[in-house]
Amino acid sequence: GPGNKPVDQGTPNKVLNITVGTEPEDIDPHVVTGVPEHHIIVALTEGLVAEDPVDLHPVPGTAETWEVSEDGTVYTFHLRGNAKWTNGDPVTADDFVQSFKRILTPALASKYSYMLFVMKGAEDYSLGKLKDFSQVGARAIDERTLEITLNSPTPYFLSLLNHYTWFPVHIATVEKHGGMVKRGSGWTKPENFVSNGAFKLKSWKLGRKIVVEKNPDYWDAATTKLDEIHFYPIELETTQENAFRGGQLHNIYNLHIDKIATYKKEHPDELRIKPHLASYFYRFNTTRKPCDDVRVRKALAMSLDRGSITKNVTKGEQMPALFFTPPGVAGYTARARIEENVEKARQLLAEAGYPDGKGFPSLELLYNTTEGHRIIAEAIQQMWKKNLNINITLQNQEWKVYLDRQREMDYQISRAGWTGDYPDPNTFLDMWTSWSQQNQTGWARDDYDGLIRKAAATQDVEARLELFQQAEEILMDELPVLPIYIYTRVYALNPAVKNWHANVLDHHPWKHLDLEVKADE
Amino acid sequence: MLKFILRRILETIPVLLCVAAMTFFMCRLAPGGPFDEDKQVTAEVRELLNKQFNLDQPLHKQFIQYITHLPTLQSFKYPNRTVGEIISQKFPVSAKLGFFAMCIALGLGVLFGVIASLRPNTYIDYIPSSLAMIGICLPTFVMGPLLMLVFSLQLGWFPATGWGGFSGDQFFASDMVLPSVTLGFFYAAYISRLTRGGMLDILTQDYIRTAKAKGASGLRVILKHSLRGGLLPVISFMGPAVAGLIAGSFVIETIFAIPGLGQDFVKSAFNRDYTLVLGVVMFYATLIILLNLIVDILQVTLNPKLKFD
Amino acid sequence: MALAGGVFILLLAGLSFIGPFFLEGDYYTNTVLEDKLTAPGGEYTLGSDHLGRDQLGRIIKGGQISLLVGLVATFVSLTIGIGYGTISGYFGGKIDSVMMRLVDILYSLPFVIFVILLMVFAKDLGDSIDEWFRARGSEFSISGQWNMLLLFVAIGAVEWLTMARIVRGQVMSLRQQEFIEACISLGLPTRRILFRHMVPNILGPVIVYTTLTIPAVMLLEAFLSFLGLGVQPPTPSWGLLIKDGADRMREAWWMLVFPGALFAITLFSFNFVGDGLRDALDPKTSKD
Amino acid sequence: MPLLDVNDLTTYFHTRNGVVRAVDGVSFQLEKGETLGIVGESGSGKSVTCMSMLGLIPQPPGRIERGTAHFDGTDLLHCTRKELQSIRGRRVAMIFQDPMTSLNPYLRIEDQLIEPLLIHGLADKVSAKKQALAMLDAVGIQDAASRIRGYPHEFSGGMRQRVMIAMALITKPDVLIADEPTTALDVTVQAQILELIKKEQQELGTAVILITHDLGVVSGFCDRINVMYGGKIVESGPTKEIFYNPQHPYNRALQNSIPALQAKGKELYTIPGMPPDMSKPSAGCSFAPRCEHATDLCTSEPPELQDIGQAHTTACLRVQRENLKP
Amino acid sequence: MSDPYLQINNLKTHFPVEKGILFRKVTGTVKAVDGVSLSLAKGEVLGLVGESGCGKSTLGRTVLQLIKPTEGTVTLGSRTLTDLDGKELRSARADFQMIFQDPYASLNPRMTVYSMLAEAIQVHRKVPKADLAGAVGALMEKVGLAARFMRKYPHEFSGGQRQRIAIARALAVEPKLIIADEPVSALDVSIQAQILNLLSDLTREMELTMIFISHDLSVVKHISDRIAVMYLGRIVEIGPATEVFEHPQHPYTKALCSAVPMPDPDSERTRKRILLPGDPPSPLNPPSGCTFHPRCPHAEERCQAAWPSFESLKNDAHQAACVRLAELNQ
Ligand SMILES: Nc1ncnc2c1ncn2[C@@H]1O[C@H](COP(=O)(O)OP(=O)(O)OP(=O)(O)O)[C@@H](O)[C@H]1O
Ligand SMILES: Nc1ncnc2c1ncn2[C@@H]1O[C@H](COP(=O)(O)OP(=O)(O)OP(=O)(O)O)[C@@H](O)[C@H]1O
Ligand SMILES: [Mg+2]
Ligand SMILES: [Mg+2]
Repeated sequence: GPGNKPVDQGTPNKVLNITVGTEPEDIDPHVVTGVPEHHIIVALTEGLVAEDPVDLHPVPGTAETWEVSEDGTVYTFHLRGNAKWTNGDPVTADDFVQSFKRILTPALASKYSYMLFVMKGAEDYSLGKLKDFSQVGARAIDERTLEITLNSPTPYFLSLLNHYTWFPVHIATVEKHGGMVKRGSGWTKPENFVSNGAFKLKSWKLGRKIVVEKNPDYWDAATTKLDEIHFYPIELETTQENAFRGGQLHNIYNLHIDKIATYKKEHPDELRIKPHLASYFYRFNTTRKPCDDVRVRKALAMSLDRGSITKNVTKGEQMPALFFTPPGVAGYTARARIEENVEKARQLLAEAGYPDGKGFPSLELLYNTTEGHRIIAEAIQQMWKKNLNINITLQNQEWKVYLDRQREMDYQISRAGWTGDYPDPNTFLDMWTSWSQQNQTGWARDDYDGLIRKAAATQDVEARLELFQQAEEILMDELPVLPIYIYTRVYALNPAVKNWHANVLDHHPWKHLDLEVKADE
Repeated sequence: MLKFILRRILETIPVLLCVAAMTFFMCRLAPGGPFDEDKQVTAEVRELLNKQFNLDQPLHKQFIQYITHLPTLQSFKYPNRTVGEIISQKFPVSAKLGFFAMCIALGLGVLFGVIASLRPNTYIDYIPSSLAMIGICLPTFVMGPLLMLVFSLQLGWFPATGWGGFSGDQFFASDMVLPSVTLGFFYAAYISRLTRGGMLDILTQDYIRTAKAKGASGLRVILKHSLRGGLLPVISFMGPAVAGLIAGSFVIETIFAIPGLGQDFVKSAFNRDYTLVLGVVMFYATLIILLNLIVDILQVTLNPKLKFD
Repeated sequence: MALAGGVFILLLAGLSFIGPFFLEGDYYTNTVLEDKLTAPGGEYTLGSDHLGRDQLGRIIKGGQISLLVGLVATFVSLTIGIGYGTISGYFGGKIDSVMMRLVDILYSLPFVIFVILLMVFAKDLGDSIDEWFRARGSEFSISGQWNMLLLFVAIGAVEWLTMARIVRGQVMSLRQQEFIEACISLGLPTRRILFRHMVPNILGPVIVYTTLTIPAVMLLEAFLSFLGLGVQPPTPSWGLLIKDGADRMREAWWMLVFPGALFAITLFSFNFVGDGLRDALDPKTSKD
Repeated sequence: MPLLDVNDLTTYFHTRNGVVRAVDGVSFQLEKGETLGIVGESGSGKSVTCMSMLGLIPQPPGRIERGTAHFDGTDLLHCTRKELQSIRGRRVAMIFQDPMTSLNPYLRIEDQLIEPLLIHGLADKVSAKKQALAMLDAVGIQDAASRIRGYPHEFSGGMRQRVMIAMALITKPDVLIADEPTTALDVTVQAQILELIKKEQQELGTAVILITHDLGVVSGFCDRINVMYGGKIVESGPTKEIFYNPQHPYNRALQNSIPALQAKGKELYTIPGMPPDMSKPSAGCSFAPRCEHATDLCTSEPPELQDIGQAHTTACLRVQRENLKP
Repeated sequence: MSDPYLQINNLKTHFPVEKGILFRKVTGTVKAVDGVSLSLAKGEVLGLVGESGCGKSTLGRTVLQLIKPTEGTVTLGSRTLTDLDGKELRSARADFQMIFQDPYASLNPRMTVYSMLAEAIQVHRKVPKADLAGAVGALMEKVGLAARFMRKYPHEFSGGQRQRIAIARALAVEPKLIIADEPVSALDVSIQAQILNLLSDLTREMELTMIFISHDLSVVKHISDRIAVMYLGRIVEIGPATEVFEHPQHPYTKALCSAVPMPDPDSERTRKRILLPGDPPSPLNPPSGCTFHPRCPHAEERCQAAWPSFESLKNDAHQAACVRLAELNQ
């Protein structure tokens, strides 16, 4: 009967059944890198600050209050007295310092340690150049006071603190199970795990589900509404949808694009389409023919009908991207615009030596094995054929091969996407600097590098954003990348889930969520 | 027979070593590594990671370490689990799914195959043969969602996903039905065709006539006299099939979100999870060898004419 | 039935391989995004797909690919499987042991990695071949066909294994027959005994299994193409079309039903043809 | 009333290449306790005649076109399947031509031996096993108690043949049909087996139909003989009549070609020509093309079996009408 | 017999036997052929008779090297077949052929008569394609089959016809030695007669040497020059055909001859048979001494002691292995 379904049972019992896509690799915040891991870690662990459920602005977390120095480089956090680990230990300033030390220790080889590089000395320490951790800008003044010194004023620093790399771990537990620098030592297993968040880990059955339950000792336990959250690893969109429809899940993490129309019609109360801090684009290999020619890149970029792609192909109310950075991030919307103009594109192509596509060299578009990427590539392939009379071939590659080829610059055009780590244009624009690992286009400009460097040292908000505007203008003029659209998150949610607010980072602090049985049921 | 088994087990060792070596080096030849993600890490971090996971050592040393410590090695992708842990948690699920599916496949396949063989090239043949073919005509990735649509979404009889009920540890739960049926139907098609062929060969044998001459009823002729011989081709197909069922149910496991080993078989390779790949492959190889051995033994026991050579 | 099956396959092959000559060059790629997911009837006889491409055209093109892959790859695996299985079963003893253990090894190797390696190294190889021709001023380029070739290699490489086992089993029981002894006593070369006397006598089960291999191969093609080995978009194959259709079965039934039905009918036809072939090749049954 | 009365039995095989008239209007009777021999050319329909009576021909392609076979009041050709099953094996048992392939290679001898008893509910498992053992002993298999657990392939051809015989006799049937039961055996074993059948026959009054090529065997064993050619009985009569007073030219030719009766080193007598093509119906006598006495009459008018005295019937028109003498 | 063409010297063929299900071990050997010596002159026909399972077929197969002998040598003309290696053996096979016991099993069901015979013709000599059909036709006619049946498959022939195909195939390579393993036992007498005629014609015309294996003594008598009687892997009596058949000396041969049914109702019903008690002993553990002694009506104590040597009474060519030979044949 219907009463047996997890959702029908869960809703009155305050048990949320949810999927976040794949199985998390681990829940050690200093080791993991993914989004599913994020969702589970933030339920279990709390950093210095927390997020407001509506607009994600930093609100007190483990730190009750904090002060910022005049020049914006020194933050002093005052930890609350009733912040406790699940084993009863108080959360201390030293826990944070030790945690920072752990993630920066070279032997741990944390992939995301760079998130802490805004902190003084952090980068050097992580590279082994600095041996003495006391030189790093994190200091426990006393048990409840933590001082963090930054390299330069960083306006988004408090938001950054909500990234799990900044989260504390229970040092004694980590030490007990294999030590500070051993990955996967087993300390994250349910029987060992110690955390400080609104929920605690109840069970973790590999491939089946992770269950977290309300932590009664959490300082803000009164706010926590849910008793349990069950995280299911369900990867396939269609399967998620079936589980949702079949009353097994409260959400669909990703809704298949061809279902959007159906949901709009039949289940508008469940469908959610929300802007997302992420950009979908193609990289050009600027060291290889024909994309080494800026005219070719421009022609390719100008001859697309992005509106048609978002309307007919991706269908999720994505924004056609005529610039790179998603608009409205920290008050920034790019001035620069790509002009969609087929006539001009043809002209540019002719100038580059390929009038009406004649003599255009073979051009291969590399993408990784995913249906969505394939469809978009197919549509774009046809647009270029129609508008520029050029034939490109599509090359589908397995994920790791694709990454490898991109890194080795063994491609001509390559599909890519970028999700911001924190709500600031910097997370989108610093990737095109010459020193960035994420560049991978062979493109480098001194003036661009200079603007980004300068912005990092600028404390004035307006001036800083202006620097970013100039940088993006260069980027859109040179086009080492071809922006296609700004992502939206398209998913579905059971209307019984309350306090779920849309935001560009897709963060939904769990302690605020609630389940409500509809009155008429 | 004991000698035969012992010899086969001895033969297994070089085979497994070969599999291990080839898998290991194939993995290492493949581009990309376990730490590649779309946020690229710096060369320094990569080096540190290699060190953390012993990837900086000479290959032969790594190989020796891998094959001597395989079950206790960490997975690259899921660092808080060892290879042994992952296999021991997930294999029982796959095994059970495979078992149910095989029961269905054998039941349907043999039934349809036998019926079809009774009156070859008539409607009594065509209809069950066609029914049995459904499992191939509708690939699992069509059949699975289709069954889900009808039986869980429309009729609400079975849950759409999961394995072992809500808590995941029930011995039998209604969520096991659809995946088992989907997987079973696929193999039922093969089994019914092979059964039909085998039975056609047997039913024209003289000793079937002898059985009839004794006054045996039609059912008795089939059950007692024909099936044993008629199923021999099915038996030799069972070795790879059962192994395939247990480890190769990747698609079904993905569609129904079942926490089985089939997914790891494919995904560990995609993830370049060197240790897990090797673990799963070695496990699978052992399984295949074991199953083939069982099939060989079964064939000899079922067919008194054969001897263990 | 066998005849009907054969006629259907011929018709299908005709439609897939000759039909395109009467169609416009872009019959399977022409993308009209606004017409996406149009129901059958009207401008699109069998409806349009999610990119607004004509489903009929795509099924025709897909048929080309799938039939080609199905037949060629099956043939490859058939050839290897029969050869290998016959030798292993006939000689028995140590040779058989070694050969069968080799099959066990190949069974166990991770297919995905094999495919990835094949793709990576073969691409380099293909590029160097093209390079070689270009260096000699030739326009010849094999990269176009290269991917298909690899597909055959990859599919052939896995599918022959089971075939070899089945053949071996049959040969082992056949080896005891007196007519094989008669061949030996005639002094026939072993090769001839194997391929002229053994092979025709094991065709029954081999044909049954072959007709089952064809659909398996067609679906494997879809999987491999999805991984990047084999046909590349926008070229369709039935496997890919069915996969696309399966994801949208509630939104666009025609995307599943038409290719799916064609796939199913083709399978049935192959099976009927297989049965017929088996009867025709068996001089005993061919007479009744 | 005879125990078995076969009338106009006609069995055709409908093959793609035409209709094979394997048995074409065969009639004969069998009394209780009698031994009937059937001899004739290879392919003349001896086996098919007997199998048709028990409904054991493969259908398709075979079909019983017409005729009746009354056994103790039941028409075997038209009774229900149930009735037939209850008669097969219990009241009419058959020993097949080829002992190598007629035993199920997958079952133990024991299981196959006791099966007729179990099927017909004549004994429970334990006593059936006892009977099987006794029977195996009776057919002269030494060490029966241990051999009974074996599989057919562990038995020699002669032993298998004896197992077949034991299996047929175990239910003490009223009629035993033995289709070349001794072909694969050497003469000493053959003698043993014939002796055994005779003994059973005397004890139980079993009627026996014996098909064989060995005219020596029929001459010593049978009361009456049917000679078949081309799907028909061409001559029938008491053993002595058939041997000492052969009438039909085929029968005469047959007698002449027995090697034992011919001088060594001489060319053996053979029947010229080829066996008839059974798929082409002949207007007259099917032996006519090979018959040295054939006339135009023989090729145009089909002969019927007619009594020529001494319970001896023959189907040669010239014998019937012209009293042709050898 | 100054110039023996085929010489078989103390030939032994033993098969290991394994027993048990779990613990298989060699529990003994089947001594199928256990020390057979024979020699045949060119053009001679030797009849080989004996109980079923006594090793006749095995002897034939071993002589033709289809089974490797455990011991002993076979010399054909100037070649010692047992010493040849694979390749030499294969080319030597043109000289000796076998006609197999079972005409159903020994023909490939999926090959037409033409392709089977054409293949056989071509193994050891080159015949131009164009002449092949003619050669096959001639061959078929030689064995009494109409050439127009060339394109048919084995199952379309009657047993007798198939046997002839098998004979034709054996003759195709123009062998000098043929071993015919019960070529007529499944056939009716008229066809039997045809084949016997055919074989004796062929031996005469082609100077074939032949070993003719059969159960049927009257047939053997008819065709052979000499007859050898086998019992449990050994020859117990050998001599000229009529001699052995009409005056058997060994007790086993006597029993055998007495059991031959006569196609004559009167004499057959009155004839006295020597019925042998018991079953043929298993070749697995044959009785000691003269292996026939457990069933021999004349056995004495000393029969169990050792295998008796061959002796002859009147005629040197007629030998038998029995210790009481002289006593019994007075
Ligand atoms: N299954 C069948 N299909 C077609 N024809 C058949 C079949 N069985 C028998 N026949 C034909 O029926 C005829 C009679 O066969 P039958 O077996 O009765 O001969 P027979 O007298 O027993 O010969 P033999 O002495 O060789 O055993 C033959 O011509 C044979 O070819
Ligand atoms: N490959 C083998 N393995 C084991 N034993 C065998 C093998 N071949 C034959 N034998 C045994 O050797 C003995 C002689 O067999 P063979 O076939 O030579 O007898 P035969 O005289 O030809 O009998 P038949 O007259 O029945 O044809 C038999 O006991 C048989 O079981
Ligand atoms: Mg017969
Ligand atoms: Mg023999």
